[in-house]
Parts: sequence; C-alpha cells; structure tokens
Amino acid sequence: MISNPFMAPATNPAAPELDEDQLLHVSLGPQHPSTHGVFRMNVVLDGETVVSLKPVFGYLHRNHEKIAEAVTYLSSMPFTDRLDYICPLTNNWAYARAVEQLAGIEVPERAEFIRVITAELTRLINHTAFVGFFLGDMGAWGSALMYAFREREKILDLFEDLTGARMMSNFMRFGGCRNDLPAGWAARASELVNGFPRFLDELENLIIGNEVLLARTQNVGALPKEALINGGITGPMLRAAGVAYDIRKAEPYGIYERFEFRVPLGETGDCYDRLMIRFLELRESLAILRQALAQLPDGPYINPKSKVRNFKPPVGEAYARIEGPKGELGFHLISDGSVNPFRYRIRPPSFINLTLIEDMCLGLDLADVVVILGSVDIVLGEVDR
Amino acid sequence: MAIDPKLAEDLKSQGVHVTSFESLINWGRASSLWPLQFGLACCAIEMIAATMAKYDMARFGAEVFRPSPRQADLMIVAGTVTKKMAPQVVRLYNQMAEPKYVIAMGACAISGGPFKDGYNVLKGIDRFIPVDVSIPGCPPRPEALLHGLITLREQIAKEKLLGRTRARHADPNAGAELPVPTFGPHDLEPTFNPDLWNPPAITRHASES
Amino acid sequence: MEHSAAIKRLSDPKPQGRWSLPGIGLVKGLLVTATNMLQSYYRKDRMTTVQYPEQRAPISPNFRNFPFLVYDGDDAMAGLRCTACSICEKECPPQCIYIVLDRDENGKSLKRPKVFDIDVSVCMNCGICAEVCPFDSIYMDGEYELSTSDRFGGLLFNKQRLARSTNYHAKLRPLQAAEVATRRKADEDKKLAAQAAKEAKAEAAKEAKAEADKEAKAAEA
Amino acid sequence: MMPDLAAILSRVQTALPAAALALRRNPGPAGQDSLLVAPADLVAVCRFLRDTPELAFDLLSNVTGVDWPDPATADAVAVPAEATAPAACGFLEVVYHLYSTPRRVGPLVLRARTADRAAAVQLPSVVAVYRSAEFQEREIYDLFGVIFTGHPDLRRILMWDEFLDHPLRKDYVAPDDYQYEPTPHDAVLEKAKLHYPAKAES
Repeated sequence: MISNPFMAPATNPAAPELDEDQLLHVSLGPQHPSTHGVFRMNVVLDGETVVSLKPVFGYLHRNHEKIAEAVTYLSSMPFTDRLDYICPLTNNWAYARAVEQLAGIEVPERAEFIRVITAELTRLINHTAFVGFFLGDMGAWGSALMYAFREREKILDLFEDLTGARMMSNFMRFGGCRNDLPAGWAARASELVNGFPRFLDELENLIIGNEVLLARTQNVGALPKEALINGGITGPMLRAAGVAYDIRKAEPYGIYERFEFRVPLGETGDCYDRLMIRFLELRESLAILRQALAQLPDGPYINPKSKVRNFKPPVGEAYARIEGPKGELGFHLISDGSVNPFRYRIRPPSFINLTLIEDMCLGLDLADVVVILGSVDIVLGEVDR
Repeated sequence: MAIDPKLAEDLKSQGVHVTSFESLINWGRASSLWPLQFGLACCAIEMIAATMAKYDMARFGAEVFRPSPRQADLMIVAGTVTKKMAPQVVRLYNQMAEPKYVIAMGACAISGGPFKDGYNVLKGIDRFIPVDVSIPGCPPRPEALLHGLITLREQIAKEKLLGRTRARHADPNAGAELPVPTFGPHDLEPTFNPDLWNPPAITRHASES
Repeated sequence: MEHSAAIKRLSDPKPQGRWSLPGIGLVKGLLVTATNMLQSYYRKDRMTTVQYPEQRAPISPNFRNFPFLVYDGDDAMAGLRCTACSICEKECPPQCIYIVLDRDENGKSLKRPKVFDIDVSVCMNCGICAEVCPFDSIYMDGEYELSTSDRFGGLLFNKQRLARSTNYHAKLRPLQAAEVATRRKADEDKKLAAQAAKEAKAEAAKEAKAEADKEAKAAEA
Repeated sequence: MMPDLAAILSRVQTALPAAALALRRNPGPAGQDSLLVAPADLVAVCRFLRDTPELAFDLLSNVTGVDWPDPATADAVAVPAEATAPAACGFLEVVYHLYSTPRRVGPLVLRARTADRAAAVQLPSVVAVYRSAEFQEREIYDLFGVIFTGHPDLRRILMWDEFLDHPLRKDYVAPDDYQYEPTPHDAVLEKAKLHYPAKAES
C-alpha cells in the first residue's frame, strides 16, 4: 500500500522475531519530566530496545485556529505569542508577514531592522534555553539551564522595556511594530550582544568535550538527508544533517540579504551535531545583531497607512514563512474580505519535526529516546496549538 | 488554646520560644512545600524562571520539584488545561498524598483564559479539583508566582488541625478520591464536578444585555 | 548553491580523537561551575538573585499587566474619562470586558459606564484595549501582586476597583502620562478656543442683527 | 522565488496527459496562484513534481484543510483561470504548499477538493510521496473529517479517539459549558443566557 522508501519499517529489522509476551509497553507522558510539557509517547520495548514508538498529541490543543476564525486579524496577534512561548517575537513576525502579504502592506526600513533585532535576540533565548533543557534531559538538570536562564533574564529585561511584557510581547503590527525603541535601548542591546560571547564560551566549556555528553549524543538519532527533507524537517535539525537550507538565505525575507552571516552545517545529523549547530547559530545571530544594531536607520517604525481598527484585507490567500528558531514557521491565511480570517492555519515547525521521531528511535535504547526528543527542540504550545 | 502574643513576645526576649503544636506543624508544612514538576504551557516557563537564579524559589523552601506526585505537596497548575489533559490532572491530584495544595497559575488554569472559547479547553481547573490560590496574569511574572506562594503559606499557617473547621487533611472522613472525568463523544463526562464547583449566579438586568 | 562560501562546516569544534584524555572534558566543565560558584560571592553580574518580597527588581515603566481606568479630578466615579463607547469591549481578544452604558430616565445616553467589568482571570495582558481607546481612558497597570483565594469575587474587577487617578498614571508611566496630558490640554484649549470663537461669532452675528434691525427701524421711521 | 506556474502546468500536462489540472488565480496582492488537481491524479502529480530533476519540489512544507460550505466563496478566493462549471454543493479542500530545497523555488500551491462535505469526503493520501504529510493529514482528518485513502495510520491526532465531531468545520457547534460567564458577548452571551436568563428591570 505504501511505497514511500522513507517510511519506517513496520518492525525493527534488528529483532525480527518478537514475542508479544516479552514486550514492555511504556507510556512516556503526558506528565513526564523529560517530555517538555504534555507530550506523550507510547513506546514498546524489547528489553531496553525500542521496537515501536507512537507519539500522542493533543494534550495542549488549545484551538487557536478555531478561535482565530472568530476574532479580528489584530486580535490573533497576542494569541500567536502563545504558540511557541519561548520565542513569541518570531511568531509575531511570521504572522505579521502573512497578513502583510495578504493585504499588500509595505514595511518601513526601521521597522524591518527592529524586527530583525528582536527576532535574533529571540533566537539567542531559544537556543540557550535549548542547551539547558537538552542537558537536563541527559540528567544534568541545573547548571546549564540556570546559566541559560540567567542570560535569558537579561534579554527579557530588554524585551520588557521594548514590548511591555517579558514573554507575551504582542509587539508587531501589520506594517511595522507597535512602538519605537525606547531611549537608550539600542545601546543596552549592543552592550548585551558584546557581553554574550563570553557567556557562550563559558557554556561551551561547561559541556563540550564532556565524555558523558559525547557518549550519549554522538551517533544517536541520525537519519539520511533525503529522509529528513521528505519528512518535512526544517531548521537546525535539517542543517545538522548537512543540508544548506536556511530560509534567511534561501528566500531572504525582511532585510536579511543585507547582513553577512554564515549557515552552520553539520555532518551526520546526530544529536551531537544538533547541539553544536545551535552553538554555531548563536554566534551567527550575534553577528547579525551587531550589524543590525550598527546600521539601525531613523524613520517611521510603522507604515502610517496601516489600520488598527476595522482592518479588512482583500479576498485571497497567502502563505508566508520565516526561519524560526525551531524551523520553518509558516502562516497560511485565507481571507474572504471580512474582518475575520476565513481560514487561519499555522505550519508549526515543532510538530512537523516530530514526524520522524519513530524512525530516529527504532533500535535504540529507551534512554536515547529522551535525548532524541530533547534534540528535536519542541514546544508543546506549537505542536498542538 | 492560643498563647497570649504579648507573653510570647516577653518570653522570646528572654530566649524562650513558645508556640502551639498547631502552629509548629503548620510552620513546618508551609516552609517546605515540594511542588510537583508539572508544566502544562506558557506559564511553566515562568515557573521555571521563578526557580532559577534571579527569583530563586529555594528561598521559600519550594525548589524541590518532584517528578512523582506521590512525593509532592503542591500542584502548580501552570498553563492551559485541555479537556484531553483534564482526566490526567485529576488523576495526578488523586495520587498526591495529603496534605496537598493547588495553585492555579495564570489565566488559563483559573478560567480557561484567552482560550476559554475553544472546544477542547477546560474553563478552569477548579471545575474538577479544589484550588487554594489563583494567580491572575498571562503569564504571571515570577514575582507573582512567589506572591502566590506567600499567600498559600499564610493560608497554611492559619489552618486548624482540630475542631469543626479543621483542614481537609486533618479530617479522616474527607479523604475520598475525586471522580475522574471520562471522554465523551462531544465533551468530557461530566463537564464539571458539582461537589466542588459552585459558581455564583450571575444576574444581569434586561436592559444590560 | 549560491552561498556555499558562507557555509561553515561543523567539524572544527568536534574533538579529533573523541576520547582524548578521559575525564578532561568533565574537569573543564566542573571548573566552569566552580568559577560560577565562587564568583557569585563577589561579582556583581553573577549576584542576580533578588530578595523578593523584601527587595524588588526594577520593573520597566512600560511593563503592562492588567488595565485600569483613569479619572480626572477627585471623584473617581464622576471623573471617569470612559464614555462607554465599547470599542475596547469589541476589540478585546479574549472578550473579558463587559460594559453597560448608563442612561437617564428617558433612555438618553449619559456617556458614562453604568457597569465596567474586567475579568482578570481571563485577561491576557495584551494591551489592545489601551491601544484602541480614543478617549485616553484605559491604560495598562504594572501591578502584579494579585494572587487570591477568592476565585469568583477577587478576580472580577468592577469600575470602582479599576479607577485610578491621573496622578497614579503619571507616577506609573511618566512619559506616556505627560504626553497624554499635553495632548488633552491642547485639545481642551482648542475646544475652548473654538467655543470662544463660536461665542464671539454668535455675539458678532447678534450685534450685526441688532445693527441691521436698528437700521431697518431707522429706515422704516 | 515564486515558481512559474504556467510552465509547470504545461510540463505536467505533457508528462501526464490524462491528469486533470486547472490553474487558479489568487486575486489578492500575494499573487500565490495555485493548481487545482483532480483527486485521482494527486499522487501521480506529486510524484512527478518531486522526481523531475528540473522541478525537484522535494519539500512538502504545509498541508492545510479548508471547509467551504459555500462553493462561491471558494471560487472567489481561488479564481478559475478558464470558465468552469461551479461546484454544486460545498466541499472540503486540502491545500498543499511545496518547496524545492535545491532550486530555492516556492511555494507551489496545489489544491484538491472532495466531492461534498457529507459522505464523499475521500482524498488520496500523499504520504507515499511526502512523508511530512503523515501527521498533517491525520490532523485534517481529525479536525475536518477528510478521509485520506491509503494513509498508513489514519486516527484522530489532537482530539481523543471517542470524539465524534470535526471541530474546524464551519457548522461545528461547541459543547455547552457556559455556566459562569461574567463578561459575555455575542455568541457567548446567547449561550450564557441559557444558564442565567436575564432578569427583568428591577
């Protein structure tokens, strides 16, 4: 029936003869310390070896898409903050871009710079928090996460000053941003960016080369590139396998073609590469931030023609995507000309990156499942929406 | 029997500490609340932030997040409880040993919050389990969580161990498990626990609506 | 590929022999934690803990939590700027505002709210109500210590609970309040000027009419 | 970079002469035109788009389900390039967004429509060509009720298994749990009134 060569085999070829009585069924989650929220996996084990793994979703299905169909376009903006709640500003940007394409709104230059700066700061938060949670999954709960959150608090202070909230920013508007940078904000951001490499060095020293980490991550969970592309995997996970596909380069949205940065690539795509990719991307994000903060122009922060109330985009549809910290974050909007979207669809990177979780885990130990899940970097608000 | 506070103060100045057995027990309980490591959504990130260096929940003796409900005293419902998740939350609550307390952190846990019009969102966890302290906010700042914790500690300090108004955990007749809702064809069955959830009647005048 | 030159290979940070000297990586990591621990006693940027509730971390004046209503003057209920226009009620994403317009016996609008309720157990702190309000009436508060054990009574804020004086606003957000005050003053001045101009015009018209009447009378005579 | 849809269309029609495809214009400023593919040809068209080296649409990024109770609205959003008979009744639609990672082209928008919204809601599954559709098709089955024939594991994904409705359909009625609504409006107000009817003016 299914001829997809990238499909997982029905049973693990390593253990073809399985005695049903000897198998152990384990339900990991929805309340489990390693599942990053309320994700659940039904794992079937033969001894310690995974022979089947079925993810179960929906424990955080908050009906965002249905609610968005009942409210105005602007009212959905604060809801996008709560999708991937570690990085609200990139969600804002993706949604604002989709509406701008849908209605044909121009964005002023300064607003684009502000968006790039906030998005890259968000990437710093996401990747450092990823390192912390990933280490936590391997049993190093504490140090790495605590250091990551110490730096996160500094970035959140900046966000609080700019957007008025630590996490739920509700900052971007169709055609720009809600408000301009407060006085002295850019200088404070530069100071943070200049101090950040020191923290990165520290974090790298803490974990890179640690023999336990190497043993647990190297050659764990690798899949061939073709399978990853076919499975819709995007973002750092895809680049860890050596595919040079970064939407900031492939389809330079905003003003990304103005900045010089490199796309880090891995070799094998195992969990170690996925961890290292994040470290390298952090350094590239810092490079973008330095350029953007240095070149920040004057001008309006929002398109003066954009409307807040009674905003009605013309009939049509638009799909817009950005390179979110976790992968390709897209919004597909269909407008029938009224104040509410007719259809509002989110393409969540975390959800689609989980497509191949079973393939990655088959034949490995249960302990590796936790490491692989951690390396995917999911946020449940986005997986289940 | 309450102690005269003036007398207690006098004795304290002479190096003698006097207290009642009840306050001593409550003091012990309030000072080492072990929360369940249980994050649901956005608020969980702020809950983690509250345990980290800047806010440091350990100063309140509540940093020992236990992965198992059997070892926990405090359930911080941090995030949206969906209908698919609600039976599991009730089950976790049932598994916790008395005395147990519940903090509903954030709008979603209190009332469904911004997502309350969703078909899969439970409009407040207090429909199924008793909530001691509610912290509004979306998400509440870490300081707000600490404030909620302080409020809970004040409540625990006032608990009675004897008499008719004694706390639930001191009452041997009160220990029944809460019923776990089941999945129905359109909604949870039942949609709320009538023993726990009695919302006040809302009266609106005809001209208002 | 057009940007292959920009691609950095990951091989550099990977240790060559993978298992160089057993334990070296672990020791390096432990050195980092030891440095962090020692420095947390004397370095300012490593002493991040805020001793809440005795101390409070400085909170940005832009921080928003829940909305409040501004009133002018001393009487909170009489001075509310809100005109019960219901724009915030309609724009509120989670629909947590409930407004009833006050009317007199004849059903004429009094342009003030009879009921103004905000359910803070639903509010998502987005600030859209403050953004859309055309009457400078609703703003976001920075107050966050609101935890309560009273689920139903303690979380439904009525207009008495929401009303805050202009001084409170000025203290909370000096920049915004000053800007609003000058704008309102200018509007008020403009209105007064317009009123004065109108009155002057009416006066002039009256005088002109009187003059005309006089002339007409004179002509008649 | 947007793909040249007319060229792709003619290429597909040369290679697969039996396939029924139609170009649909997008009236909005986004200008993302789409190809309406007959359900029977969907898998073959997808395989051709993926395997032809000059096209190489190897990444199926997004799969969206749409419920169109009124076929006229559907035709207004994706305008037929040539005059075609309008659909007789409402239908469910699945929209696919394809990208090419080596050529950096996209999105190529494909749409496929079911015959109606009640009984004939079958569409072929493209999991055999694009693995990334696996969970997304399950989601559309769950929320819209499109039955993907040939899907390896078509179960509910977000809602529980005992759930019977398809909530993202436009005519879905949410369960009644409006016992306490202190700030109701519009639809919520109507439902809340059932629990506490408005009192007469006192």
